Amino acid sequence: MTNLIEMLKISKAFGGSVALRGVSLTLEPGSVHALMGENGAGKSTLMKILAGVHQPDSGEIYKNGHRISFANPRDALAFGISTVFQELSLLPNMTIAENLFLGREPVNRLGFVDRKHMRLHTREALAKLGLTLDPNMLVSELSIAERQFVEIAHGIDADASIFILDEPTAALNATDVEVLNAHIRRLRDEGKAIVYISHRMEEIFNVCDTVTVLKDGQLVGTRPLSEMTPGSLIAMMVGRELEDLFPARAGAFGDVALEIEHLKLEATSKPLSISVRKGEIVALAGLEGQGQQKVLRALVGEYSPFSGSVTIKGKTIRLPLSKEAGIRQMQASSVAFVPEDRKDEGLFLGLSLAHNLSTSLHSSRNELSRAQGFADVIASTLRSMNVKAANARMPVGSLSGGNQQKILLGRYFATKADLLLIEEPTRGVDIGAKSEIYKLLRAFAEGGGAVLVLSRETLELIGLCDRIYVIHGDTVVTQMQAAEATEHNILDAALSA
Amino acid sequence: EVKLLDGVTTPSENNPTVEAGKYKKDAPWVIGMSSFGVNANTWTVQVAHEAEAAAARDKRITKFVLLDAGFDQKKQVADIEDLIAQKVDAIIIQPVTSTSADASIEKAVAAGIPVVLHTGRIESDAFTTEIQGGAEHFGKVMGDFLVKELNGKGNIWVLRGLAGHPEDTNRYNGLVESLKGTDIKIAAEENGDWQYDKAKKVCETLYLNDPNVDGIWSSGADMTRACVDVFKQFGAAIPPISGEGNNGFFGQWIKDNFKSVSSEYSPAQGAAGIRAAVALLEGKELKKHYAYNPPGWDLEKAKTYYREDLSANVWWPSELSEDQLKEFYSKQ
Amino acid sequence: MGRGSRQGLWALPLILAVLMSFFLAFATAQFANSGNLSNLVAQGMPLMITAIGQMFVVLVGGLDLSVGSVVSFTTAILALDAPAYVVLPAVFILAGVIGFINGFCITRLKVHPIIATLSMQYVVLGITRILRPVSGGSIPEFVTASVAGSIAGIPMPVIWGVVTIAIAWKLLYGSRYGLHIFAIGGGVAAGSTEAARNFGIPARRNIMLAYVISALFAALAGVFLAGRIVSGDPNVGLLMELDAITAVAIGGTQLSGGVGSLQGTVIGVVVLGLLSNGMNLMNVTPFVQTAVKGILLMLVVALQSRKKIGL
Amino acid sequence: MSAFLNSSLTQRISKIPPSYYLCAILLLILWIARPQMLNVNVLGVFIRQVVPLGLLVLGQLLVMRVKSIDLSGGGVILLINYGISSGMFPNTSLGFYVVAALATGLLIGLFNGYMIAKRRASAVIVTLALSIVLIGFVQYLSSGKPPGDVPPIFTDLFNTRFVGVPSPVIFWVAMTALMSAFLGYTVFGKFVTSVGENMRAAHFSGVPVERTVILAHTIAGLIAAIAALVQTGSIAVGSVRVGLDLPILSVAATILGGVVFGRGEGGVWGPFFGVLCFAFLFVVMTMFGIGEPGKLVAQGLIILLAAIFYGLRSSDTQS
Ligand SMILES: Nc1ncnc2c1ncn2[C@@H]1O[C@H](COP(=O)(O)OP(=O)(O)OP(=O)(O)O)[C@@H](O)[C@H]1O
Ligand SMILES: Nc1ncnc2c1ncn2[C@@H]1O[C@H](COP(=O)(O)OP(=O)(O)OP(=O)(O)O)[C@@H](O)[C@H]1O
Ligand SMILES: [Mg+2]
Ligand SMILES: [Mg+2]
Repeated sequence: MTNLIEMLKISKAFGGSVALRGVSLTLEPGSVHALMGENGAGKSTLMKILAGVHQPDSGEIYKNGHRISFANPRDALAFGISTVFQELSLLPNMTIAENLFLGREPVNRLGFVDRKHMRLHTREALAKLGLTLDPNMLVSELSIAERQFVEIAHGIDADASIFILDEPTAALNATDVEVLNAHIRRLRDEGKAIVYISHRMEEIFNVCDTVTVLKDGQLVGTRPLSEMTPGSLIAMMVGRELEDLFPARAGAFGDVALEIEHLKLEATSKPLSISVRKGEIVALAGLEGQGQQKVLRALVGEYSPFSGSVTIKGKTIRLPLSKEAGIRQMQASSVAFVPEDRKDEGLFLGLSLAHNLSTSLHSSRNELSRAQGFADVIASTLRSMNVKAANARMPVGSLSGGNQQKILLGRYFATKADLLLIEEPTRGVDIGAKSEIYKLLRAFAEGGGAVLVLSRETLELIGLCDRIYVIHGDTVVTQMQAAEATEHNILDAALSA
Repeated sequence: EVKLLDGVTTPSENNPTVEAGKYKKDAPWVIGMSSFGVNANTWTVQVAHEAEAAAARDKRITKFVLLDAGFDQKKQVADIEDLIAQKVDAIIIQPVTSTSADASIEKAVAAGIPVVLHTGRIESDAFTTEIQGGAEHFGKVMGDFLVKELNGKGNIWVLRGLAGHPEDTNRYNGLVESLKGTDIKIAAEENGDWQYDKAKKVCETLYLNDPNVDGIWSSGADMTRACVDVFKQFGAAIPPISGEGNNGFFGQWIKDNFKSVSSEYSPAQGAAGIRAAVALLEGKELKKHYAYNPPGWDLEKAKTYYREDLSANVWWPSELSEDQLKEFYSKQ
Repeated sequence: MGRGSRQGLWALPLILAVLMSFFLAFATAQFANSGNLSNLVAQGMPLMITAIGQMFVVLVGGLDLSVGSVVSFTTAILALDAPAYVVLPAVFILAGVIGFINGFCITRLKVHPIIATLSMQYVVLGITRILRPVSGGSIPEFVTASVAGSIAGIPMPVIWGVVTIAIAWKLLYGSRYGLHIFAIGGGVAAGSTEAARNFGIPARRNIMLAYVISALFAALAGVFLAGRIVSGDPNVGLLMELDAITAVAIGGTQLSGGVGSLQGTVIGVVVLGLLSNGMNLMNVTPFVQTAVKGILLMLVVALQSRKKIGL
Repeated sequence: MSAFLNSSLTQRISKIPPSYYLCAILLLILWIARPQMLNVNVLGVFIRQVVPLGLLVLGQLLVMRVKSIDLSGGGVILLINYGISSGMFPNTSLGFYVVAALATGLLIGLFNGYMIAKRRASAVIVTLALSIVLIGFVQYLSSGKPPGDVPPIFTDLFNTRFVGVPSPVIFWVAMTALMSAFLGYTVFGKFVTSVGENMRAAHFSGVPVERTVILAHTIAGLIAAIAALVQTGSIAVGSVRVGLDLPILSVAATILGGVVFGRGEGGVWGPFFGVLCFAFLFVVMTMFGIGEPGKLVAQGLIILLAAIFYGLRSSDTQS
């Protein structure tokens, strides 16, 4: 059997920081190759080199023994390498169909873009992924999960022999992941080579054949997955066995910290009520787009519900809140909101870690007051979050995806809020860091804080939380103690509603 | 014989007659005027006021339409076309450039509307009659003054107006004319855009670069004031410098008593244009070309016009009534 | 909906243009007569052509401040003492070169569009003033004839307008290039040129082409203007770039890139044209015309409330 | 580690905005060609010429850092100049003029900010339109009463010197230092940086985005009013027209100084030197007797070359 692609002794440094040191990787047709490693291990960098985004400092890439190199993504694509990048990169002002065909639009004899063909094909491609979106919708109007799907559709729709999927499932829930896995298997069966990057252990074991582990930019090893167990894989990545992913739950809770009453998300939806007590971590679970996010965002004015009220530490506020002032109003009552979309809503990619970490501290103060350095807060956050970064002056955009997520969380932890509203606490975070974030959240609750969290990873919700509300059709259909919840009964509740 | 303005003469050569009665029309009349730029500077504002005042004085003119091209050729073409569309009885034009309005002037005349031109020549002769203060003459009056003061030799600075403006080029040509055959050299030549601030910048730079200068040819009053201020600021003697008929400059001239001449270029040309249009509509005989080449003013003449109680921005000579002068220009 | 929301807010200026037309038709006797209407087309044409070119650059998130100078430059070249078959191709070649240099400096040498095109504005204006210090010269017969008169009862300026719009329409909506223009602009507005390049779009080449298109359209406007003023003039295009940008923005095109439309740009030009023609016909004194223009502009943008804060 | 330090040093050097070395080169040319000119007295006079522009730039860079732009400076200057020179307010003191001018600037800036931040109108068009309205307003007023003389106190103040340096220059430097400190040491400065980088993210971290944009524009309006007072002092006479190119020049100087929409690598001093470049460029070209067309060509090429040099250097050190 010929090796489709060989990457030999690839090294790459950014400025002074080395991202890859002599990493080799062999991709075979008809197989799914998992690439694993902690945040900042160099997975994305390695794949960006294969995709023509970066040029290696040293090392070579061969296809069937012939040396190849790409000056830019277009060359790589033309060569048959299609990539779903980790950071969502669709163009917001273009429709789904246009995004799908960008760079390879069909034209008719007169040079006109064949929109009809694009539309039909797009509808098909989306249908294969189980989606019924209108191909003429602008991407800016899609939810983040829908965007991720379009991104995937774009990647796997290409006429390519090598597919790179860099954390494609970070914004997807379990059922969606299964749809994607079916596709990956189909591509594999067609003889394509697939690189699959994910921090979710179960996915790796579900679809992949081989795994390569990177650590600190160096190759740890490549093994067939049939020889591995989750435990041994984690040990290979982290260098030790991870005993407990989730910390122990709390026993007793304090007063009610957050009380949502008679919240009608839409004029026609059934009112819902939710309460969170001090010391408690409460989750909103459910299928994609059923209203969980609207509940959370209604609390900060980002979504305008039809009616309702919220009581925070005894103070009642009528909803909807103003979009402009909602966040600040909540901040003033020591409530922090962590948005899910770290690239667009979360981080200042071009600014330093220090700036990113300290913005919320600054924003609670008067404009004309003196700006503080917050050096100690920044240092302790970097330490407690275990951020892999050379120093606090480097731009956040140059961090790996997972480390970016840590910075985002760190910003809101630093505000000393006592109620956290979190969307996706561990999106794209490696398993070691996940465990640390869970511990931080639990410690926060134990210190008297309350947490309302939203996640697409059902296992995470079960393990992390105390209580779970299942949301369907813009209302709460049931609530359960996390200790008694299973993936099955949550899904059951969500579906049978 | 129609009297248009003091100092206006009729050149004898190549000067056809506009036959009597050709454009005769019964009153009331609507007269249109296309200005190259009403708000270009205080002089152009005054031209507009002089024209409006003259039109208001004649009760047979029921409507006077003043349009402003704002130094934009395209807009002037459009303005003239709009006036034709409104079927005005006569059009007065201050052309933005010597060619840009030609086509639309031809259109107006073809539509039977007489066209009076002033404060700017054009290359075509499609218009009906024109009153032109020779810009060359204006520049030459200033040039001759310098030649006389310097006894035909020395170094001068030249402060020009707006680059690319025909008025600037023609005034400059007048200077070149008077320098012919003398030993006067142009040591520096800069555009001050007829503006106080730009001219001041230029003069400061020139002075600091090389303060030795025997005379200054300045093509506008605000520039003269700026340059004189620069010399005063550096405590230097003010060399002979040319100026024009502006109240602010006159005040400075009288107070500091330096050597200067004032070229005359009356804003009342605005009124003269109205009088020419009226004469045509009355059916009087006019000449095609009227020249406005008055001699320069000396300090004594300036003193007779200078008005302490009025602001710097009145231009002399003016036909505005005492009331209007007070209304527009009274100090504080 | 689909493409609708990428086209910017052009419905409001359209309504405004219609209202203004009705108002003028009733309030003044001359507005609706054919003479005035064809004047209106001819008066607005140079601005329309330049604004359409400018729109391409704005859509990729740039700005072209050099178009006014290119217009003047074109009239100066046309007024050189040379036959039409020499000067006519020459103006387009030279404009192409100017656009190329703009685009090259911006995409390859990483110069900010405002700096690159402002510098170009100075350079081209300087060269124009050397070529033709004051207005004058004569324009080839062919050019003057092409803007005057009519063919089969259709006035020449109308034909110019239709042809220009058709070319722009084909470029923007009838080709891959047009789609890429929007894609690149969308990326730039969202913060990176790389976004479109990651899709394999030759972003920098396409941006460069937008500047070439802008310059070529400016040259076309210059040819039209030269035919109308029948001479070369170093100042004829002065400040035209600001009018062009204003027209583009009134038409709902966002200056941050990626959102806008051809019809919007044309409507923007119509609004500006109706404004100055209307005020002339209504005999609004020149001392308040400027203020009225400003207030109306302000009204248009105030009512076009967008999602984004900024340019 | 040392490699890292080295690279961060080269990176920092490559980020020096073009205005710094363009300024250095121009001074070098002056020093070679006219060494006698390089003294405080002479340079002070040259620098004083660009003080109004320099002040305007302080406001411009502020709004550009929140991804906006202010083209209304021309109108503000004209209106204030008219208000002072037309004699509309007889028998008033300097203090009255200053307060009235500042209030005017403040209101205009506030209006710009409101339209841009709250109404989400296009900044280019709003500020341009406002400038046109203001210019139109002055033209309307001047049809009833053309502008006249500026009270002599303005010119007198403008011409004062302090230890040999013209006071307007000292004032400008002080204002620049103040702005630099304001942006560097206050929470507002942090807000400006955040808003410029990513408005959504700023909003989600609790930065009052709209208020920041409004405040930036208000300050810019205030500064434009100050620029207007200085400009009025420098021309001593009323005017009905002011260069529309002043706001565009202020944008150019700001970019030359390393500040682009949303990013502020050049800080406040980069644009400061950008303005100095314009001053020295004019002096050098006048010195060499370059005519108006040549000046335009040279000015364009020099600015372009400086920007190209900068662009190439900073892209070398990337990736
Ligand atoms: N453009 C860049 N400039 C500077 N440093 C970079 C850049 N891109 C990546 N790095 C650095 O290279 C290292 C590897 O990053 P990479 O994105 O490959 O990690 P990763 O394995 O994909 O991590 P994650 O799982 O968090 O996505 C990190 O330390 C990161 O900071
Ligand atoms: N991220 C990058 N940073 C710097 N240079 C890059 C980058 N990506 C690609 N390049 C270089 O830029 C060149 C052109 O890139 P690209 O093809 O994306 O631009 P383009 O507009 O298509 O230009 P062309 O007309 O050359 O195709 C390539 O040769 C490549 O080496
Ligand atoms: Mg990664
Ligand atoms: Mg390429």
